Amino acid sequence: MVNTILYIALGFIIISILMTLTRFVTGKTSVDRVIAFDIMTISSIGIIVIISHFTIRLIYLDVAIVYGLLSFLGVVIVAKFIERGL
Amino acid sequence: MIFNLLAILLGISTIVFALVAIYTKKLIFAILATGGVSLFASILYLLMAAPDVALTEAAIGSGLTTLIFLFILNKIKEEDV
Amino acid sequence: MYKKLLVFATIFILAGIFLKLYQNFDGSKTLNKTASYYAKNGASEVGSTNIVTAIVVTYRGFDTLGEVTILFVAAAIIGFFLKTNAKGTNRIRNLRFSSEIMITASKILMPIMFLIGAYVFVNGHLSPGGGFQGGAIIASGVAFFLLANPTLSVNHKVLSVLESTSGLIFVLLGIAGLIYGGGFLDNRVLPLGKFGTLFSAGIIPLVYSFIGLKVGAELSNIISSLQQIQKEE
Amino acid sequence: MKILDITGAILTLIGSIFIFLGALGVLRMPDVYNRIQTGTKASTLGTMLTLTGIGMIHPGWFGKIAILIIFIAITNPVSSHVLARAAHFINIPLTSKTVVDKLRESKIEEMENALKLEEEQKNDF
Repeated sequence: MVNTILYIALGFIIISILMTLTRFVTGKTSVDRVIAFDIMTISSIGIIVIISHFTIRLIYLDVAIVYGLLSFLGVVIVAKFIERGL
Repeated sequence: MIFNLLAILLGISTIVFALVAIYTKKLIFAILATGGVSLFASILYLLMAAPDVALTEAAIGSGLTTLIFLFILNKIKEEDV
Repeated sequence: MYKKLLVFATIFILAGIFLKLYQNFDGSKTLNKTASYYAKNGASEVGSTNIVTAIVVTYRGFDTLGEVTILFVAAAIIGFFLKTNAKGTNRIRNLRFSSEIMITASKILMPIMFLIGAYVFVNGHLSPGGGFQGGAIIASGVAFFLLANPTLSVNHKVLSVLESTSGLIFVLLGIAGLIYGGGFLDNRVLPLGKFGTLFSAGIIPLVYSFIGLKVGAELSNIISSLQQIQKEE
Repeated sequence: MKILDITGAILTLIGSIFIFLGALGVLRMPDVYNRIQTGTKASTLGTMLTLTGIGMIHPGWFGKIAILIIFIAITNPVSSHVLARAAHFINIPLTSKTVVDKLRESKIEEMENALKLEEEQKNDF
């Protein structure tokens, strides 16, 4: 019961990652692609947590913590590069 | 079964990112796409039960390499955002 | 047209190869001789929960010394080529300053990043990660602070003193293993302790802490010298 | 125990639906600023709900999950704010249905004030 619901949730997150991937490939302006990348990183944290539920291991959450802390730096530095504030 | 499907989709996404990094005209998108390759490769390593490699890929490949590449790109290129 | 077909064919061939690779993965049955030795005796000999750390720091510790040396040489070469003037960085042109939200967030997030980096390299024998990853996280914190406040700069003398001191202590710990233990970088200088707690596995937490400090100092040196020369010209 | 598990699973499902809606907004919205707003807000809420659901299923993990939720709540709005500011500074056009744009008004005011200040200084000398 619980696992079935979590499989459906995993499917939703995968579909959203594929949709943002389309936006990344066919972005109109430069900010569009950065936004798609940002949402992709946030969704991948959800995937990591659900994987760590299925293979019952607490230490996988360390990877998610490091990811959540460092992945936004890429977005911030690209934004600073675009507005010439680097 | 669903993890096989997840691995296939993530692998295809990784390859799409790598192709974007090769074929795009602007260097800044190539750098972003390299970060994306690291992102999905990190999840794939996690799926194959290698959290050490996944942590290294997340910290160095996705965080620090993007920073250093963009600092250098900002240094060598003044015009054309 | 043919080019696009070729691209799609490449994607599918690579996906097939990857699928084979993924399906052949079998963690439990196909250990070779060396790996089975490590899996069998690593916990009792070294006392580290994370076998990867035991291999990197103790069994193959000399290679780690070489990696740290390579990183040091790279940082030294970058610092040599990007040497800033003694006058400092007075002229700033066309630099758009950060917003208030970003400056406040950098003041909040930089200590958190330092803390997570320290957590990763102190817990290197219990959880994934270690000195190199922790050093990269610390350098990312420094980079974020420099990104939010572009006019500030890092004191290079403090960084170089920190880096050379921790490298020296790393080598001295290795020589202590040569004297008191069974060889270079042997971890039985300190008692092994209780398996799975923080103060266990001999000198592995100490060695990883100094590697983390050294790597963090080197990478933040690289980042600050890359960022400083930007404002100067 | 059983009820907690099922509640956590349903929370996870709701969170994943929010992430899906955020991705849909990124595909469908007419404007860069609308895309930023929809995508980051919805996916932040979705990820936080997903993490809370998994924390309900495994109650022993709640420390690390709380740390993760705090990090996402700090970092994600900052990145979207910086990105929207950069997009406004390089003059990406707004959609035609826009009603109010306070940042542009404040920029125009600043420029007028600077011009006035220059003229006053000229008059002084």
